Amino acid sequence: MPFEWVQIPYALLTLFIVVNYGLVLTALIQKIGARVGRRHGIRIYQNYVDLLKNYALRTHITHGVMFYLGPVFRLTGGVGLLLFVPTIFGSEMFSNLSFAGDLILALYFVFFGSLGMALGAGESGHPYSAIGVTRGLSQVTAAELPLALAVFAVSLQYETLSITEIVAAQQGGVTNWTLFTNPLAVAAAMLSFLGSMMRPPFDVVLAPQEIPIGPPTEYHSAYLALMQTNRVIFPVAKVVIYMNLFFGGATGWGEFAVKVFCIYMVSVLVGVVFPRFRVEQSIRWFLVWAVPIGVLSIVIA
Amino acid sequence: MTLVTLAIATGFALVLIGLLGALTDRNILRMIVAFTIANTGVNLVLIGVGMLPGRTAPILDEAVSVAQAAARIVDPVPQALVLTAIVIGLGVTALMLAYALRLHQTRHSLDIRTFTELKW
Amino acid sequence: MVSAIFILAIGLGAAFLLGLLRDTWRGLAYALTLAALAAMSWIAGSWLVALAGGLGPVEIRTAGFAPPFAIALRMGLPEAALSLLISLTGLLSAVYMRGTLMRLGRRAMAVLLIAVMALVGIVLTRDAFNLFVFLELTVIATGGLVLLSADPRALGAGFKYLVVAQVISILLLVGVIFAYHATGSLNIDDMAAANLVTLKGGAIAFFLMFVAVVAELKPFPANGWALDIYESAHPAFSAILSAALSAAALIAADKMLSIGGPEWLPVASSLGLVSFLGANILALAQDNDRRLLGYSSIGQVGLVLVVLGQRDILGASTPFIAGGLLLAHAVAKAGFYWLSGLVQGRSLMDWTALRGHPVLIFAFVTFVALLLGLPPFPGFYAKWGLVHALAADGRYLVLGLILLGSLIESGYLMRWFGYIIKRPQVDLPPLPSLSKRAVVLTAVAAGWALGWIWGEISGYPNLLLSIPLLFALGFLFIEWLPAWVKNLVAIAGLGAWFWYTFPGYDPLHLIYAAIILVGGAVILVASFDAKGRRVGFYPPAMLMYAGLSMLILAQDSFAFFAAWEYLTIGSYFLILRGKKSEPHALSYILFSLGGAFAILAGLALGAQGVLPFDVADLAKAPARLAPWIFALLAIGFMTKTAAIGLHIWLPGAHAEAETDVSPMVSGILLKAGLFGLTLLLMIMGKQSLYGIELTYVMLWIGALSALVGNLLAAFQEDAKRLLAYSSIGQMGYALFGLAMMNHLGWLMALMFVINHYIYKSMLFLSVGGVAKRTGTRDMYRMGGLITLMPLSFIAVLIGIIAVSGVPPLSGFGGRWIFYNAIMSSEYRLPMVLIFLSGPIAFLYLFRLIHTIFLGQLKDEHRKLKEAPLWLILPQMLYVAFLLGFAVVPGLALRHVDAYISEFFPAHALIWDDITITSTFGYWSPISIMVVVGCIFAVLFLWLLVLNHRAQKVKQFNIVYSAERPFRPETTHFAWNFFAPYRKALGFMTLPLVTRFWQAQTDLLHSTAQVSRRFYTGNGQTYAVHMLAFAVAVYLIWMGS
Amino acid sequence: MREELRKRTVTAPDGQTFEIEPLKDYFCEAQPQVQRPAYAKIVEDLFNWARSESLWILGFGTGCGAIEMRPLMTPRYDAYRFGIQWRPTPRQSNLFVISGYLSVKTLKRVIRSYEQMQGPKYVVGLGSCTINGGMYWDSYNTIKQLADYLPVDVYIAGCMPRPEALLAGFEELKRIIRAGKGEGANRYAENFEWYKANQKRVIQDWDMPDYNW
Repeated sequence: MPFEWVQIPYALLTLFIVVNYGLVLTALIQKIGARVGRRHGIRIYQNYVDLLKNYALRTHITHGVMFYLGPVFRLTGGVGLLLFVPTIFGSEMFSNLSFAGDLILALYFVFFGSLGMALGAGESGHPYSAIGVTRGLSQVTAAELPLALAVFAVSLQYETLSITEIVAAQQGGVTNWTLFTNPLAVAAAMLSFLGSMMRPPFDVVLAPQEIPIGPPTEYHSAYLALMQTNRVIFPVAKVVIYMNLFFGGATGWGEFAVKVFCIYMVSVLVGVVFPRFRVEQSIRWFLVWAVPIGVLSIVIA
Repeated sequence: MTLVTLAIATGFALVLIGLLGALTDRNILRMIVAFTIANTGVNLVLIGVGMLPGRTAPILDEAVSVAQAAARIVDPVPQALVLTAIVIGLGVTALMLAYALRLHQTRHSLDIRTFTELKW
Repeated sequence: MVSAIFILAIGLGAAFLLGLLRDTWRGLAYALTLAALAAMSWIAGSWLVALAGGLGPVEIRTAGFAPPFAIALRMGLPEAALSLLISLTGLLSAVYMRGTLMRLGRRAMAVLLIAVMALVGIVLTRDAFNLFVFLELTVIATGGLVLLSADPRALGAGFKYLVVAQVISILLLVGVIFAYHATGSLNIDDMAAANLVTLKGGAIAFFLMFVAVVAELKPFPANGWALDIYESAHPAFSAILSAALSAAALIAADKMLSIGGPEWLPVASSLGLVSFLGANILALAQDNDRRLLGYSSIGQVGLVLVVLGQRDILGASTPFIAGGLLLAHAVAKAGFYWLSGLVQGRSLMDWTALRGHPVLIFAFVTFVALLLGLPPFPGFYAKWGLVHALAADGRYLVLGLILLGSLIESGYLMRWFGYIIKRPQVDLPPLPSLSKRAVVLTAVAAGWALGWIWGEISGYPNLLLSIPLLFALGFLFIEWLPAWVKNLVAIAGLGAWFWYTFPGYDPLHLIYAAIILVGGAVILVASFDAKGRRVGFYPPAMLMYAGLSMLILAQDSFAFFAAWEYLTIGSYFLILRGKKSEPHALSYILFSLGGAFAILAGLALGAQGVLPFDVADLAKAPARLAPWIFALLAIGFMTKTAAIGLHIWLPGAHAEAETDVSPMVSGILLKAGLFGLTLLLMIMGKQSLYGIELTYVMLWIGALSALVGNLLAAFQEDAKRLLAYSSIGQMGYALFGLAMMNHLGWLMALMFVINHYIYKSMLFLSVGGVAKRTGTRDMYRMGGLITLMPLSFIAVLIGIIAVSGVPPLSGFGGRWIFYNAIMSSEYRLPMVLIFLSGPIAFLYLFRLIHTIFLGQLKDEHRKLKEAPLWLILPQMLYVAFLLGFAVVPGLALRHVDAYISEFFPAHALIWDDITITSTFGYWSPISIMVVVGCIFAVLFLWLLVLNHRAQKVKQFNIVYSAERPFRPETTHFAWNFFAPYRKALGFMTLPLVTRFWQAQTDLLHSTAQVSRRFYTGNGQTYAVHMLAFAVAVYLIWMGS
Repeated sequence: MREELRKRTVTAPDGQTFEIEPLKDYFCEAQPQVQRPAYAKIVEDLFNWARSESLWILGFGTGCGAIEMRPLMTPRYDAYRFGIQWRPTPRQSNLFVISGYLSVKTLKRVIRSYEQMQGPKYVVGLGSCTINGGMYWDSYNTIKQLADYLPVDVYIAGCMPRPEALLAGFEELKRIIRAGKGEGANRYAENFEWYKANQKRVIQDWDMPDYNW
């Protein structure tokens, strides 16, 4: 796919849509969570207000260069992840910058933001930040494994690593979705999905009691605002990958919104019912329950 | 039993006695004596092996002329060997005795078990 | 030409003449002794020259009669060589013992002359009884010479020796007479011609003679008496005993075997093997230097006996092989004993006195190399020939035991060397005597000369004459120059060699050549940081580079293996230079030599006796053997890449090495193993053993290495150990890629080769620089160094991004190729481990950068400076290269890609202008870089606009639950960084492999400790051993 | 002063020795600056609205009144509806609720936490104790008037004030912020000496920098 300049405004448009969708979506999800606790929860536009407030803070501190750059890394990771993946199937406009690389690029770019963020948090010198990072990294090693296996199974199934081609192969009816053609891989991937969404039972990284919210403990104002922006983009970008790989992708923004919401809801539904795991428990959980399914999926594929 | 067999058997008996003595007696001097006994036994065996019954010693003199030598004398080689062996045995025995003397001078003991500071 | 009998006559005559001199004319007596010995040497030498020039062996008939009527002597090539060896050893020992001889007077000199004469007599005589006489003369002379020692314990030892000698002489004499009785001749050749062993009573007669002569070899275990002498005698006499007497006894044994015929060869082999193994094992438990050397002598003699016993397959090459081993042993052992006379203490640790005397250390190294059969010494050629003959004939057990014994031998010798270099130095300097040193150096010169001679007559290109080796050896002569001059020479040499050999490389070899030579030169830039002369650094370093550069040029198996040995030895000395590296260097050299032996065995199996053997001909190995060859070679190479199970040497060796050595041994040396594996897989392809595909096994090994290496790295507190463990993981990846046996797997492995060189060299340099400044390698003692050492931080940052494979740096390319590669692989299960180990890399990488550079700065580090310029400079080069390689990986890779297509045509990549396309996916490095760069820049500017006035705060200005930190140490979260991870997966880091190898060495050591009790020190017990040995040989013989 | 805050001599790895003064070397000594509204009025109004609708309370219960905060999170009162959330770190909070009596010992921690919050930031005094000491008016270790030590924006009277009262107080605070009068951080900076003098008068063991960044 050759590069044309017009792709840049298109990509920015995708970004704009996803940011807004994500802001509303996360608020909605929080409201749903509140409803489970019989509360009303935050207002649907609360995320906008918080973001604006954080951008509007008047004083800031910095602990050093990496501290300063951490949120930049973080958001670059989110935006990049979003833009390296085609959002809408069959749309030249919303295939974004996927000419730069395939599925593997997307999977590895996930770590870009985490790494930068971890470094920034590290330079703050706050022990809680480092503890949070070690917990996150520890958990992710086990949580990513089923996803890697599932992705391998799926790319073996479709004999391609190109996301567009994987989505193309799932067109023509719900039964063509990977969900139905390769349920084991999807099962493994969805278990992994739970681990990567920072929701219970896998959110010990942010455990407010022990280590006040972990890595971002020292972040505030615009730093925090950048990270909040990432908080709304990143899960959506991640869900987009799941959607493309396993749930037939999206051919329009409507389908996109619905599918992303539904997939996102999986982690919410699990999260509101289950209590939190400790790190070693979650590692064992992934290795014992999720990985075998993934292994089965690649053996069968 | 011929004389030869007897000589050889006696020789081996002496060797065994000598070795037994050398290996069981703790006294260095008695060990040396035992070895001379064994050496004597070996020499006897040597002689016995070279012995041809009814023949005379391999010395060419009036009694045995050069012409008759091949028929009259026993095999001269073992005899020569015995002579050499005796000389060498003497040398070794002398050396061992010298050692025994020095050992006794330095350690005031002739018990072989006392000289075990070098081991392992 | 002077008749050879004059050697004997001169010795005997001079001894008599000495008796006529006045006791006070000691100077004259000494001069006479030296003159006699010199004359004997000269005669032997002139014979040697003549015989080597093509003259046939000469029979000397004493008294003018042919045997059996008179004693016959023979002067052939082996006899001449050994006579020369014996008389020269005598001469040099006489020089060495000048003080002792002058003190004791002419009698001692006469005894020395008699001893040498008798030994030459043993060599020359062809008469069984004459042999007995010379042996007895040797015994008597030995009995006398033992008393030269100042050690009072020698007295007891001498007596024990005499006791046993009596037993031997009884056996021999009885044997001789019955042999004579059976054959009617005392001549050895006549006995052989008469087929003694087939005659009535002849077999038992031969048995007695054989046992007696073999007993003179001091075979294990009937040798307690000999060891006591070795331990207590004057070192110069021990030198004679070990070098000359062993040589004489061996040739006597050879004569016996010529009588015994092929039936007795297996017996000789078994006795030799038992001696070789047993003595070497027992040597492990020794702490007295001379006793250890004695054990080693016994082992070496056993080895030569094995060679004699293998005469049926060695045929005409027997003298070359046996001679190589024997002469190497004799020169080395004589040298060692002479050296031991310079050392004042008797424990192995007392040899630390040699430290600070580079010439003596060099002598020690030469002797060790001679003994171990390292190139370019004769033992190397000999072992090469021996192993090939054994392998060609299917004598695998003998082969295996010999290699095992050699490994054990290298174990205690290398351990000893480690003590000398690293243990606290004793306060007993070596004796200053010039003449003694001159004698030692003569032995050194003789060793190198033998190396040259054996190279000349080996039929191979002389190893000593290869340019890289000479270049490396040349550094020995410029050791007095300052380090920076030598460094310049070294860099220039590497560059010039690359320039010179450049046209000959194909793309694959070019990658390795560039890493070794250009990469090596870049790392050497860091060596400019060293001050002073840095004695002992450049010769081994350049030896390693010489080995590496010869390895990639090697065509035939001999050159390949010799190069492999060079790089192993060079790197060993290099690693040993580290402060606390002694145990690690030892385990490194042991694993490496073990691996090298596996390679040797594999090559020998492949060659099937056809020499010289082109490595590429391994492809034609017979199907029956091919998988075994493959397995042996693979194990050998995997030892170098530290695959799991064989990895325990690596962490210590790499971590304890010096700052600029770590990148050399990690970034470059590990590639030797990969190069070997690449060649192996390229030549031999897939092999199956018992239905199991070996490449599949390697796939699992690679995956396990990746997993365990990464996991262990995450749990290290020591920064350099962390990097070392990470190397194990990285090499696991590369092994995995190669073992996939498809196009992209190989491309990935080669990309790893490049990448690993760059980032591991860079990380080792930056971590080394930090360690240099902070004075520790424990990461939890560091922290917050980012502002003080920004350049080091940048290097580490770029390094960890590259290692982890996060876009946009070049590590991602490796991951991308990896995913494409596994898509076309038939195997899936091992991938699970690789998938798991990938993210674990993040654990140790984050730990590395966080605990060193981020977090809390410590009190004592507040005034640290950036790492030295010379360490930073290469790092910045690497950073630039990594960025460049990330944008245009095609520059290096597309040629390799095309080259690999020759072997694996399927799934080649398509290199469009900016996009790289595979069968499955695509990847555009430039686009990624640009996109990521733009997004990052925009967001950074946005943040700058908003937060440009941020207040810079200090390190304790953190929210701390309304309290504040007390000390940086208690605030820096670093120690036991991944505690929960240890809880979850710590069971996978149990040191099972270490325990396994520990158990092996413990077993050997306890065997040695238990069996040495067998030598009670009682002379009678030793005599009983002797008799029991005779009975055992009898039983072996009956059994065989 | 505590042991670890005193000057100490350390030896660097290269052998050189130097002195460390923890209060200077480990803590930023900069003084707080007055930060005036910098943008056009309409923008500032928008910002003020956002600030008022996004009150992030520091989760630091300083006295018994903290018990009255918890019901705010429950379905019965659900303060989240009004844009009120709790944050565990002062860096991200902009509202400090001093919940009831404030002992001198706690005051020290309160000051530190307050100064670590980023402006604009607000203080709400909860309960009578923060107004005049309440039942602890003659206690030896409890402060009497919170406003002497921190710039209080709103007091909520009562002992204890019920959650409804709290909500009402927050609404009042919102009104103040929207009106552009929630400038407590600037008042603190302007009258920094006065506040510090008051604080140091009651805190005998003052062992921290004047301003805790």
